Amino acid sequence: MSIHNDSEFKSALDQLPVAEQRKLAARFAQSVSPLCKDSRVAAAIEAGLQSVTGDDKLTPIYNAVRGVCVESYTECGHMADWANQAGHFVAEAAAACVMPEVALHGANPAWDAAMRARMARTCASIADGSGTETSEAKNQYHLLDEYLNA
Amino acid sequence: MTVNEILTWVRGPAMQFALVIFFLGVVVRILEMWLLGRTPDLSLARRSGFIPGLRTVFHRSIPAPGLLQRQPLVYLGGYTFHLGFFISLIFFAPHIQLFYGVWGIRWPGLPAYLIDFVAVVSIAALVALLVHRFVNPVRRYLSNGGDYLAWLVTFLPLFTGYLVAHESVLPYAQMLTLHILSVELLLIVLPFTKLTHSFTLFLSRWYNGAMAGRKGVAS
Amino acid sequence: MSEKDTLLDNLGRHGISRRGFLKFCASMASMMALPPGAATVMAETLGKARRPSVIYLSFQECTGCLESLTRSFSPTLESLIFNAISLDYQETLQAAAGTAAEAAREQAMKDNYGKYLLMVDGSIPTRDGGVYSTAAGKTNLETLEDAAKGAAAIIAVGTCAAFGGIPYAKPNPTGAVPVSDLIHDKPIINVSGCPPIPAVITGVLAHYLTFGALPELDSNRRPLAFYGDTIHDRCYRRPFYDQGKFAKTFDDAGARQGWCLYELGCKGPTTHNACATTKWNQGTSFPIESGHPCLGCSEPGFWDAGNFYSALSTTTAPLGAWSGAAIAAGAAIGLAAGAASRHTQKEAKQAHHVVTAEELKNKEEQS
Amino acid sequence: MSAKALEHGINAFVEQIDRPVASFFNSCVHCGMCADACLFYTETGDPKYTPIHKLEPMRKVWKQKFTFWGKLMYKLGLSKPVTEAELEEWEPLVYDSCTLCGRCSLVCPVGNDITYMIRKAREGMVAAGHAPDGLKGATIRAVEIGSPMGVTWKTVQAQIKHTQENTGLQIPVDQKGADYMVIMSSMEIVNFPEYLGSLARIFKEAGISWTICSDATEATNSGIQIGSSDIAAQLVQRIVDGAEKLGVKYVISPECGHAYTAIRWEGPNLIGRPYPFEVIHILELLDQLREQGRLRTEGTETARMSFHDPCQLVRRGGLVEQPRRLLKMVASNYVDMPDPGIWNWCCGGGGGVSANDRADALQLRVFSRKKSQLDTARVETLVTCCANCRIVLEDGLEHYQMAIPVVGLTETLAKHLVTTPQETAKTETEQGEG
Repeated sequence: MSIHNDSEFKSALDQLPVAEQRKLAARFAQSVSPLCKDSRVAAAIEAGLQSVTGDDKLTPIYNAVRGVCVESYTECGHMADWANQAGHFVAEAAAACVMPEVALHGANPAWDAAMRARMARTCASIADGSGTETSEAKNQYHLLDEYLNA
Repeated sequence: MTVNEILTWVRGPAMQFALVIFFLGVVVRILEMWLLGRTPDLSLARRSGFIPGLRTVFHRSIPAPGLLQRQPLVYLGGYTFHLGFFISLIFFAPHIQLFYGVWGIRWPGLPAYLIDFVAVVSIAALVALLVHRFVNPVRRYLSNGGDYLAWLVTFLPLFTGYLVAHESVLPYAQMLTLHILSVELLLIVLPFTKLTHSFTLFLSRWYNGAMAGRKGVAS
Repeated sequence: MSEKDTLLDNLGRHGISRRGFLKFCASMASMMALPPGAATVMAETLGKARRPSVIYLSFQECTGCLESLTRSFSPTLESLIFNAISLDYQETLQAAAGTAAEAAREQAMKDNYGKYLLMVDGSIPTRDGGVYSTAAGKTNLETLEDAAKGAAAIIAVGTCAAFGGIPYAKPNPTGAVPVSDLIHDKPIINVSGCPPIPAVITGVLAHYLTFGALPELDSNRRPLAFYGDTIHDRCYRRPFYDQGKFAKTFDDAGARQGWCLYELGCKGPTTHNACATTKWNQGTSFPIESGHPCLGCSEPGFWDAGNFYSALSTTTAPLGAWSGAAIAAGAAIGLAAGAASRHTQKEAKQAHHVVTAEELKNKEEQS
Repeated sequence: MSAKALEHGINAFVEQIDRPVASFFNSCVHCGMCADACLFYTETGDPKYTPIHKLEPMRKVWKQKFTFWGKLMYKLGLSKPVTEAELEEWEPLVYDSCTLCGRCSLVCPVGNDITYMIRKAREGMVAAGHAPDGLKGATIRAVEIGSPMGVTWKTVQAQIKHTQENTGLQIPVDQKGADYMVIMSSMEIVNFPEYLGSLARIFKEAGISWTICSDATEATNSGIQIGSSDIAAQLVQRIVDGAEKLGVKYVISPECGHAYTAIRWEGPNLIGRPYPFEVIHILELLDQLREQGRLRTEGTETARMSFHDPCQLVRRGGLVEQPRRLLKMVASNYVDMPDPGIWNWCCGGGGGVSANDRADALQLRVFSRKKSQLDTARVETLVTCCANCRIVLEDGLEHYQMAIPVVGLTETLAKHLVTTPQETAKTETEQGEG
C-alpha cells in the first residue's frame, strides 16, 4: 500500500488507534524538530516516540510544550520572525503528540502534527528566503508508508 | 422688605430672571452643541439607524444585564429620585396650579399624603446616592464640584418642598420663599452643569442607538 | 360724659354691669394671650382709666377702616371702648369743621403734649412735597410730623397706614408711604388689614390703657396676639388642604362642600391675621367661611402680590413674553457661538497635522 | 515631546469633536456605570480605568473650545489648557487599558458611545506623539512593508504554495472579474495559514468565484488602532485600489476584528467616498452559503464548545447571529458562556493592546474575566473568529494554566466540510443558484 495524496493520507491515519496516531505524530514532528531548539519540545516528541500513555504522565509534558507554543506565537502587530515561527509550529506539532486523552475529543494527533509540521517547513523556507519547494507532505506520506509496512 | 414682599419678588421677578437664564442657557447650549455638526457616515448601512435610535432612547432606561446586581443602589436610587422628582413636580396640586397659570391647562393631582410619601422616598434616595458617591471608589474618583452642586440643586427643591408642606422648620411663607428660590437656583444652574443631561440624554441615546443600529446591533 | 368719669361709670350708663365688663376683660386677655390674672388687672385698671386723648388723622384712605371700627356692629363693648376715649380730632366723626376743627386739634395736642395717642388712617404721599393730599392747607406730611411730635405712641390703623396699602401699590403715583417710613422716634403699632378687625383696635387700646405700654409686636410691628398665626393655621378648612381636596371653581362640587380655596388663590397660608378666630360681624363669619379666598389684606404689599384668584404657587409676573425673549436671545447667542465653533473647527482642519510613518519612526527612536 | 506636538494633539482633539461627542459629554452624569462594564476596572478595581475618565483630556478641550461656560473660564484663565504631562498620564489609559471593545457604550444609562470617543481621542494622542511604541512599530511596518507583522507578497506566495500543496486546490491570484476578493490579516499568514486552505476548500464546494489581489492582501489596519485617520486611510486605499483594479463585487473581510471595523465601517469615511464594491465578512458569507445550502458539513465536534464573540465583529460589527448559527452546524455540544453575544467580555487584547508590549501584564491580569466565563460554562474547546482574540486567548489560557484548545470558526467548519467530486458539486451549485 502506498499513499499519494492527503485524502488517502488522512483516511489511513484515521484508521489507526490513537496510540499509533501519537507515535506517527511524533515521527512527523521529529522530521521537523531541527527547526526548534527548545528542550520541552524535544521531550514531548520523545514521549510520543516512546508511546507514553496515561493522562497523568501526558499532562505535564503537554503543559510544558503548550507553554512553548504560546510563548512562540507572533503576537498581533509584532514583527514576524519566520525562523521563530517555524519553531512555533514544531512545538504545535509536538503538542499534538502528547495531547491528553481528556482534551482529544476525537482529534487525530497524527493529522494535526502533520499539518503543523508542514507549516513549520513553510515558515523555515520563508525564513531562509527560498520560500519555494517544500516536500514535507511527501516526506510524511513516506513516513506513513514506512510505518504501515513495517 | 418683609417676608411676603420677598415671596412676591421670588414668585415674580426672580422667577422671570431664573426662567430667562434657563431658556437662554438651554437654547445656547443646544445650539452650540447642534451646530458642531457631524459628517455623514458613508459606509453602507445594514439598515436605517433611525428606528434603532428611537428604540435606544427608551430601551436605555432598562439596566444592562447584570448591572442591576452590581450597582443596585445607583439604579434603584436613580429611578426613585428621578420618578419621585417628576411625580411631585407634575402631580402636586399647587404645582399644577402653577402650570395652569402659565399654560392654561391642568390635570388631576395626587393626594397630598401620596406626594408627601413620594417626596420622602425621593429625598432618602438622593441622600443614599450622595453617601454612595462618597463611599464608592469609582464615583468618588469621578466626582467633582459640579456633581455635588448638581446634587444640591436637585435635592433642595424636594427638601424645601417637603418642609413647605409641613411647616415644621419655618412658617409657610418663609419656606415657600426658600422653596421657590431653590427651584430658581435649579433653573439657573441647570444649563451650565451636568444637569444638561435632562435634554441632551435623548440625543445621546439616539446617536448611540442609531450608530449601533445601522451596523445591525440593538444597543 | 365728663372727663372725670371712669370707663366703668360710662359703661354703667349704657347698662353694662361690672360683671359683663369683667367678662369682656377676660375674653380680651385670652384673645391677646395674656398671662393668667391679667384679666383682673385689666378690669381694675381699665375700669378706673381716665379718658385718654386720642387724635385720629385721616390721610390717603377710603374711610373703610373707620367704617369697620364704628359701624360694623353696635352697641357693643368694643364700640364703647371708643366712647371711653377722648377722640379730640376725627375729621369724619367730629361735628366741628374748618378752622374750628383745626383749632380743637391744636388745642388737644397742646393740652396733652407727650401723652396723647395718635391714630393714623391712610398712607402719606411724599412725592412733589406731598401735595397730593392736603387738609386745611397743610400737607399730610406736615400734619403727621406735627402731630407725631407730641404723641406718646402711634397706632397705624389699616394696611394703608401700616404698609402703604392701595396708594402704595405700583406704580404709586403719589409716592405714598406708610407711617413707619416717616416717623422713627415714636413707638408705632401697625393694626393692618383692609379693613382691620375692630376687636384688634379695641384690644390694643385696652392693652395700652391697662399697661401703659404697647403689646408685644411681630417683625411688622403688628400685635403678635392677633397676628401671630396665619389664617391658614387657624382655618376650619385646613383639613381639606391637608387631604389635598381643593375647590377648583367657585361653584363646583368642591366649593359647595367647603373644600380648601388654595387653588382659587387663597392667601391664608401667608397671611397673618385673626380673621379665622375672631371673625367678622360679631363673630358671624369671615371671607373663607363665605366661600371666598383670603386676599392677604393684612400683609405688606398685598396689592402687588399677584392675582387675587391665582394660587400662591403660581407666579406673580407674566413669564411668556420673558421666556420668548430669552429663547430669542438664546438663539442669537447660540447661533453666534455655533458660528464661532464652526470657525474653530475650520481652523483646526486647516491646521491639521498629518501623522506619517516617518514621524512615528522619529518619535519611536526618541522615546 | 515638543510643544509643537502638543499643539498638534490638541488641534486633533478639536478636529474630532462633533455633535455626538458634545452631546455625550453634556450627558455624562458621572454615575460610574461604565466602570462596571469595563473589564479593566472589574478585574483590577482601580477607578482610573473608568471608561469615561479615559476621555478627560478630550473633554477638557471640548469644554474650553466649544462650551459657553468653558470658553468663559478659559478666557479668564480659570481653566488651564491640556498639558504634556496630562497626555503622558493618559496615554496608558487610552491605549493600554482600552480595547475599544464597546461594552461601556452599551451600558451607559444616558447613551454615551464612549468607545466612539476613545477612538477619536487616539487621534489627538498620536498627533501629540503619545502612542505606545509597539503600536508605532506596527504602524510603521504596515505603511512601509504593507503589514504590521512584516508579511510581504513573497511570504504570502509561500503560504499560497503551501496551501495549494496541502489542499490540491488552485488559489486564484489577481483574477480580474472575480466576484469576491479575499484579504487576510497578517496573523492568518503567520500563525493560522489553515485559514486560507479552509477558504479554498469551502469556496470550491460552494462554487464561489474568488481571488487574492497581489497588491492588497493585508486586511488589518494599524492606523485605526493607533488612531491616525491619515494612515488608516492610506491602508484602506490599498484595498480599495486592489478591489477596483480587479473589479470585484465583494471584498471578504477575514477572521479579524478590527480589520472589519476598518474596512467595513470606517473605510468609506476615511477615503471620503463610498465603495464601488461591498465588504462582507467571511462569516456573513458563510452564513449566506449555509442558508443557500452551499455550505454543507458532516459530523460534529463532541467537545463542550463555546464561542468567544470578538468585540469588533459582534458588538461593534453587527455579526450577532451568524457565528452561532454556523458553529452549531458542527458543534453537538454547544454551550454559551455567561454574557454571550453583544454582551461578551473582550479577550483583553483588542484595539491594539496586544501589539503594545507595555500592556502585557495588564492584559493577562484582566483575562481573569474570561477565565471565570470559561469556568462557569465548563468550556472544553473555545471557538472564535478573530486571529488576535485567538492568540490573546491562548496566551491567557496558558497564563492561567487552563488546557482549553482555541480554534478558528472557519477552519472548524472546513474540517467538517462535505467534499463532493467536482462534477456533482457543480450541478448542485447550479441547482442551488436556480
